[in-house]
Amino acid sequence: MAEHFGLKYLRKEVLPTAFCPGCYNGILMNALFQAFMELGIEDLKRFVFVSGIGCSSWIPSPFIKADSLHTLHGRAIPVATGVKLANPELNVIVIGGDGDLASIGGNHLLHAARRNMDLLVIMINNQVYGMTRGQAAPTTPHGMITPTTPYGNPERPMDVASIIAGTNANYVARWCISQYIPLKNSIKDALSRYSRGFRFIEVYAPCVTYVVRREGKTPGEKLKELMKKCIRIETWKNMSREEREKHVATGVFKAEDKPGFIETYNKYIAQALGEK
Amino acid sequence: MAEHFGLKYLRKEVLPTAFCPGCYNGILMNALFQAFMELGIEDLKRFVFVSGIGCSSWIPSPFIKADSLHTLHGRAIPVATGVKLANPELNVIVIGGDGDLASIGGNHLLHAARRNMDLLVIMINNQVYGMTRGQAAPTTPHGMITPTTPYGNPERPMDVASIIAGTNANYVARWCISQYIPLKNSIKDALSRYSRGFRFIEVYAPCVTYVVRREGKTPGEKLKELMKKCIRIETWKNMSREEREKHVATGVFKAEDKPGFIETYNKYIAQALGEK
Amino acid sequence: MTERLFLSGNEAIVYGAIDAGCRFYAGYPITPSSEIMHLMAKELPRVGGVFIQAEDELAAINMIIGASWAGLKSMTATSGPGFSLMQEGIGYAVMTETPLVIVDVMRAGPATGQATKSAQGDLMQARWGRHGDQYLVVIAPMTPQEAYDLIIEAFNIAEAYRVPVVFLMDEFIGHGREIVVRRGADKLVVRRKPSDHEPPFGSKDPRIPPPMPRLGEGHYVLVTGSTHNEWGYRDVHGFETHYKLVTRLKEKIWDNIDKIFKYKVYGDPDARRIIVCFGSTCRPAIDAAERVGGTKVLRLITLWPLNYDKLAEELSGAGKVVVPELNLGQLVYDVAQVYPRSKIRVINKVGGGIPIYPSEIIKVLEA
Amino acid sequence: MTERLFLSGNEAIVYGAIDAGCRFYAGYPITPSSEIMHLMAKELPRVGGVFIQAEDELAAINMIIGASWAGLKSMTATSGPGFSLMQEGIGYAVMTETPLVIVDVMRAGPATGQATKSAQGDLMQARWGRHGDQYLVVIAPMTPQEAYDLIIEAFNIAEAYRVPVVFLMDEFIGHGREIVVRRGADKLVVRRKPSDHEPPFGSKDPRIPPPMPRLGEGHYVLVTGSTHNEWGYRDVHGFETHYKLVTRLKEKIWDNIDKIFKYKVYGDPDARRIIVCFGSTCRPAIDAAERVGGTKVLRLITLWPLNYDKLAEELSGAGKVVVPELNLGQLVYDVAQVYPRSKIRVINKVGGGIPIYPSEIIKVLEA
Amino acid sequence: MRSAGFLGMGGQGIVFAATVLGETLYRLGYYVAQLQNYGASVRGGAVYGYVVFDEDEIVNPFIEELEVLVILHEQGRRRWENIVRKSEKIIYDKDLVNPVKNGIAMPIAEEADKHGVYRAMNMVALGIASRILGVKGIDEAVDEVLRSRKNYELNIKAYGIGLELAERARI
Amino acid sequence: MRSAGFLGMGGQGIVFAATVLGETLYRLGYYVAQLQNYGASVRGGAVYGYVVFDEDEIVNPFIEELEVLVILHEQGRRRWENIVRKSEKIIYDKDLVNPVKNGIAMPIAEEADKHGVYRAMNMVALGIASRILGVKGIDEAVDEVLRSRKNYELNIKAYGIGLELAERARI
Amino acid sequence: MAHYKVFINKKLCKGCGICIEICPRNALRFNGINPETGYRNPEQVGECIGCRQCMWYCPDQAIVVVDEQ
Amino acid sequence: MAHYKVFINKKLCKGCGICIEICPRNALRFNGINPETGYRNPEQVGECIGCRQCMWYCPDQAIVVVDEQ
Ligand SMILES: Cc1ncc(C[n+]2csc(CCOP(=O)(O)OP(=O)(O)O)c2C)c(N)n1
Ligand SMILES: Cc1ncc(C[n+]2csc(CCOP(=O)(O)OP(=O)(O)O)c2C)c(N)n1
Ligand code: SF4
Ligand code: SF4
Ligand code: SF4
Ligand code: SF4
Repeated sequence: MAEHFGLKYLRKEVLPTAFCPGCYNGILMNALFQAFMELGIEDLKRFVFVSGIGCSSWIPSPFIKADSLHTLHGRAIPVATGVKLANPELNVIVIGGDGDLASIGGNHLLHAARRNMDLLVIMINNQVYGMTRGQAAPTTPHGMITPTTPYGNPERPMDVASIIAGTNANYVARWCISQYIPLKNSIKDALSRYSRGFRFIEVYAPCVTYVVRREGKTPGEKLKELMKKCIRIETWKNMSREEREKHVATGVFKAEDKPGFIETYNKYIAQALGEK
Repeated sequence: MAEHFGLKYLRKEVLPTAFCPGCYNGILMNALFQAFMELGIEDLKRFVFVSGIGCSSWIPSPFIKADSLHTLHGRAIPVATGVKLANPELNVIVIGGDGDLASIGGNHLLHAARRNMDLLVIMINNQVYGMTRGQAAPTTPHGMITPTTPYGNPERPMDVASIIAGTNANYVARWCISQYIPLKNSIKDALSRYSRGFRFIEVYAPCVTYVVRREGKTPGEKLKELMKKCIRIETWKNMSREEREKHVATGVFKAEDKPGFIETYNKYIAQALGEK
Repeated sequence: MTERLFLSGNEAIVYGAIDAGCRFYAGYPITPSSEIMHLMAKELPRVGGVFIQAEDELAAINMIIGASWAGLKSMTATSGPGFSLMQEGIGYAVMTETPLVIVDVMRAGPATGQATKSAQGDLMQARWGRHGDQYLVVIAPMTPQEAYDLIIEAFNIAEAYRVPVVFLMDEFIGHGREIVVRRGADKLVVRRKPSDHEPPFGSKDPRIPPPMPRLGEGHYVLVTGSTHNEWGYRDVHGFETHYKLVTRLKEKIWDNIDKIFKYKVYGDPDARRIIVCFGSTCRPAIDAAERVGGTKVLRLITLWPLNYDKLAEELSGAGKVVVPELNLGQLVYDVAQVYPRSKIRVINKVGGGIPIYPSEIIKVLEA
Repeated sequence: MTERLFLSGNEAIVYGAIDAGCRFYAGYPITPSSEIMHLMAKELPRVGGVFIQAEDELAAINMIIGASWAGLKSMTATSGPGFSLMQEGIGYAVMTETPLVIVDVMRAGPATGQATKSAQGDLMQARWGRHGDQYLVVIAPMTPQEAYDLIIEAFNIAEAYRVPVVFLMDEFIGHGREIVVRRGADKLVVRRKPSDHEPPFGSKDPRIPPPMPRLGEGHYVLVTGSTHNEWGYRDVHGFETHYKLVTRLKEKIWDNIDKIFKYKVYGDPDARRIIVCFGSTCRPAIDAAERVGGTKVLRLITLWPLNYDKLAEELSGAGKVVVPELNLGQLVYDVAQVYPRSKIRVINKVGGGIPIYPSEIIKVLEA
Repeated sequence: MRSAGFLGMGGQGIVFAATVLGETLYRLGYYVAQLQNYGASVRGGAVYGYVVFDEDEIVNPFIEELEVLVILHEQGRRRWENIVRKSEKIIYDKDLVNPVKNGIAMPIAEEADKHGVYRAMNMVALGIASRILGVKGIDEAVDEVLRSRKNYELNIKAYGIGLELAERARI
Repeated sequence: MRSAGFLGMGGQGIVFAATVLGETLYRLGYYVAQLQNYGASVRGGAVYGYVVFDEDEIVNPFIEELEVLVILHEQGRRRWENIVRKSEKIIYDKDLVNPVKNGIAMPIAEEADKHGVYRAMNMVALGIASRILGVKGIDEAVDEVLRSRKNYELNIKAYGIGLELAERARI
Repeated sequence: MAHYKVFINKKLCKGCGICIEICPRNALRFNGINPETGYRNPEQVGECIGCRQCMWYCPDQAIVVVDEQ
Repeated sequence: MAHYKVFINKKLCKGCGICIEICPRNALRFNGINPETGYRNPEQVGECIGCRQCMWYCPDQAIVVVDEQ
């Protein structure tokens, strides 16, 4: 029987994954693996995956067959930074949740982006803290009821991709999990055309257990709903405020190819010490 | 002899301040005090100042005659949040450095802004870590030499005001220390017309000891230079990239008067529990 | 208002805290403490209190510090990883004499370890986890009922001595459900505010904690984590100011040890075979002692400050001392202060959320 | 390559670290450790190493963890407040067996305290500052020369045992300048990489630390702070996996205590009057002992793991034991493990950057 | 002191069954302690939940043998072999659990599936345990507790199936 | 073991004086230890810096009495009274320091100002200390050290004034 | 004309039903409980046009669509 | 016509010179070292037009400009 294209990048002995049935994390994995495949990457020996704590952080660890560092909650980016600086030859990819990367880890995200650190960061925005059972995240919609917002979430969600686009980062995009092809292509771009500096892809993928099912929907129904709800940012920008709130703006927010931190750092050192 | 308008807001017994001769922190103090005076604030009994660690964090503590919490490095905003939530009647003002508020404390700044927490935050961007002797801060210009960037700063500075303007914060402005009147008026606005939600004022004021004097300039010379260098954002936007780099964009980046966190939180609770 | 409820230790803490007057909670979700946060989010607004979910534990601990100064009894709850992140803030609370209650529902560490599995590995950290010379109070319950009763006590100690209190609870107790009588507080310590001439950070008698101003009431209080004199003025140079401050901060706890330190004896009080324990290992120990007889159980409620004299007294003449712990040996360091190391029998077990069973204790008792 | 230099302890650390093969530094400025950072920023690029200023200490400790796995010997330096923030990361390094060196240049705490003033208040924190059952190595130099020599040793221990080593240095030593002979390393421990069939997180003999793969070389290594088996696979349920892991992590240190634990005796080795000390208090102690005679100085170099048997041996038959510390009493807890509490004479002094003078020790010796 | 417990895997509702039993006995006026052991987060893993109860205060709820133990999945059995070995009356699902020495196999999942309450297999188990415990008034109390929770109809139906299974087997 | 030190306030360059003296003696082949005590950050506060040196290794550099002590500011004197009380030869600025028992007042600031090296008052103090110590080759070594630092002209001039002051006072 | 076949890996499938709902041709349907995993598995019941949506959106890498031409 | 006088608080002045440099009329000048503080202090030497720049920009609250009309 034919084998799924993703399996060669996976540790088969630990499958199926530990995610809930229908969890969209697995779809991101498909897109990621298809990007690898289309880029002709045979194995992931020269890739290092770094993640924090949360459901999404389990994607690489232990499932992806590559070196992976499953770090502390919120600290994937500094660990990844250390890895990349110590061996710039490696492809370093961070995968994590919105809680992990934007709440407790928000500062590292901001500063890595500012530094244009040579990393690809994929953030799964599932609107809640999945692993700890559905509490509000910084991405939780205003008014939503969760275990920590029993009367409705008084906070407004964070537009992480926009904020990162406002820094010195090279590449910023947001996609819905329902936009498989553009998501996959975006990952490809972030590994090929834009292969240096800070690259950030936000993946909008509501937690199946603590968002989708609580809304009374099946993962398949929600996926179809998302196909309508997620639109291109250009379209979104021309909408009324009301209409905007009902949609998710997706697309490439920024795509530059400036030298990343490492090149710049080396350049300054070469300038100063080169003469020696 | 007539008394300086600021003295009534100061603890005279601890003057002069501990700042270096010429340190621009003292100019911000004047602007702040003049704003108080013009708002008819007689004393600061109902004000609480919260600061972290750094030279700028010493402004309120112990100099301003008010309740003040001189907290840990980077943690002024959460402490201020606790104060404000516990007693919403108090005016809570955070004063701190760029290192304190945007480097180690960057995450709290981001999230307080996202929550539109009812605080006024004044950040002194002095381009370095003054208190620890001039190391690079996240605001240090690209290429600048400091003790931690002996070969030139490989990072790019963070445009803190712009980033905060990209969140749910109500009021965001940036002024140069050389723009005394607009700075003073902006503080007034942030305490009167815009008195709720998150208000953020960045004050561009290079460290006299570790930036200005290292450039071989006197504090007075630099001040005059800044009067030319700091321009309104509207003007700045119409400049070429090259020209932009030579100037500092100042002005009000955002001014809204949405309900702050506290009102929203209370509204949700009243809605849910009101009927009881 | 006595009510008989069926509650987990985590839930009991919420009701105990509210009955102790807690009106502010800031926290960040973490297993196995999250239920405290969930219930607080629901219950606090009903009693006029305020709840906030912080962006991380650094924010949480610092938010409750702010709220405490603004006049509300405040707490947070977390588990190991979050507790580690809170250490700097706890040290600041010690230095500024900020009453707080910090609940640490212990899970198996180090690092992420096993998030749902009970352990007692944070004992030493609760005492020593932060830099510098700092002293606080550590209390450990043994049942959900005690979670309720002792959290009230924790708030009283925090307020009476102006000190953060760490409430160290095994996951077993946090998640285990039992009958809890919500009996209300016997007494509640009311925060003493200073008169104009009373310094907020000093007192002549170090045993008497200074009164605590409330922000916004014209005290013009200077709160700082730097070395400060009794009025809060910073002195980052002087030996005297520093030494006086830190010794007072220690003495206000240690010189009140008779009032703060609590323990209980179970089994045969005259037995020479003694089990020393705290938290969830106590009940199997008591069970074991009852089953085999001739055994005394010395159960520590207060884990810090620790009255070594009392401990020595209780262990004097002991024939065999057994120290069961859900860790690799921490309480044993206390016992070894007063009883020869070589004669202590330890039971160390941790992982998988498996308790120490009475049979295991009996085996060691009878070995 | 021997060079005779006039260096502060902070500077000596940089040259020692570089001579030990350190090629990665991440840090955040903090008094009184910043000079280490400054010199690293300058020197590392000259030897092909990498320096980065992190956004905070949480980032710093985690960056060096990443760099260590990528194959570089890595370190950071900080002081109390930053050290408190690093605790969670240090626990992760213990759990993942990541070789690191963390320098803590101690200043007077708690909290912000007195940033430029020497102290020894972080001793217990260095050992116990993080949650769960975790064991690492703590070393303290007494002179700038030792800062150089022992930092090399610290890297060797870190690499040999795959463990973070905390280098606990008093500000006096960090800022004090003295002659330092840059003599190079006698031996450098080279990280052992595993063969394909060797697990990276386990070994049959717990005394033998497992080999460490380097990222990017096809080991497909799974590094996790959760409980894991010898191949790095997470097991957040099983008792056996957890217990085996944490006991091995303890035993690889404690069962090698004979190799790791170091101390030195000065003065009269047969004297019954004994001073026990570490760090900057040792030189006044030795001075005092020489002046009055009939005194032995027991000076601990390794502060953790601590060989209590050796300590007991050295103190057996002691008439008077004096423990001088620049804190309110921490080392004394160790001494009390092996020597009656009531007979220990302590000298506790902290604040203002004032050392303990020989005269003060003599007074207690002769009292 | 009496006791009953459940073993299974994540998703089977083991903890819920124990909680309902605990609350039931609490309503009946007993001193009760209910303990559990489950995995974090994402799905799967062995789960264990049990209850001890007595007319007097409970000295120690940490016990190694249960009076009644119902096993719903092999994962649970394997991880808690010690408890299984020492417990008194052991019921296990005939399809989902390998044969247990001295235990009684029952078609728990099968019956649940047959009656369209597969999701509430845990309540079938609870019914079995209830019947074996034979505490006075337990069925009414369980009914009351289940009414206060979601999915009452489903759960009470499954509970009834459990009662019946136990009766049929005459344990 | 010999020693010399400086007391003053932040901004006076006390630590620099001690460092230069330390490095000088190191270049002359002595075992040297140089210690200091200063404030963090922003300005002001008492500052203390001293050097001990010997032909043998230094057992203990933490000492309470100095052979030579030059005091440049009252703040320093007050905070380190213990040291002042016990030291041997004490020189202090006649304007900036209150009279010190057994000390010798000198017009250090005055002379520095007069010669336009007010900023380098610390080097005047160093000159005085050097002369009193009377170590062979010290002036040449100081010169060498100062050449490797900023503001050589200013500093060496001030140093010379110190030498002269000391000689004039014949200490 | 192309003829596509949808293979389901029953070891990996968790029965979430996404494939069934996403298929534009309603080519898949559940087929009883898999006793090994306790999950229901889909099976192909209709014509597949090879759009591969089920394969992309199956979160468990459990689907392969094969062109059997 | 208005007549302004600039007062310098010599206890607070740290001699940074900002006022001297900022004054559009060059009305201020340094005047020797203040023995109490060790700093040089400015004094008014020319006509002041009352723009108050020196007052605003003096970081030490050391200047008061008084309208002596
Ligand atoms: C320091 C610390 N705080 C809290 C936790 C508990 N915790 C584990 S995962 C998580 C949040 C997970 O949310 P997210 O990152 O959004 O990932 P998801 O599970 O939603 O994919 C939290 C709070 C922890 N492990 N460490
Ligand atoms: C946790 C911690 N890390 C580091 C420090 C040391 N520290 C004190 S102030 C400071 C930076 C000050 O810079 P900034 O906030 O920009 O204020 P400035 O002094 O420039 O006004 C640092 C790093 C500290 N006190 N605490
Ligand atoms: S809890 Fe949510 S995010 Fe986590 S595995 Fe389940 S569906 Fe996925
Ligand atoms: S170091 Fe810079 S910021 Fe700090 S007081 Fe001096 S001039 Fe001001
Ligand atoms: S999408 Fe995948 S896991 Fe879900 S039912 Fe279909 S084959 Fe099974
Ligand atoms: S600006 Fe102020 S501090 Fe500066 S010289 Fe003028 S009066 Fe003095």
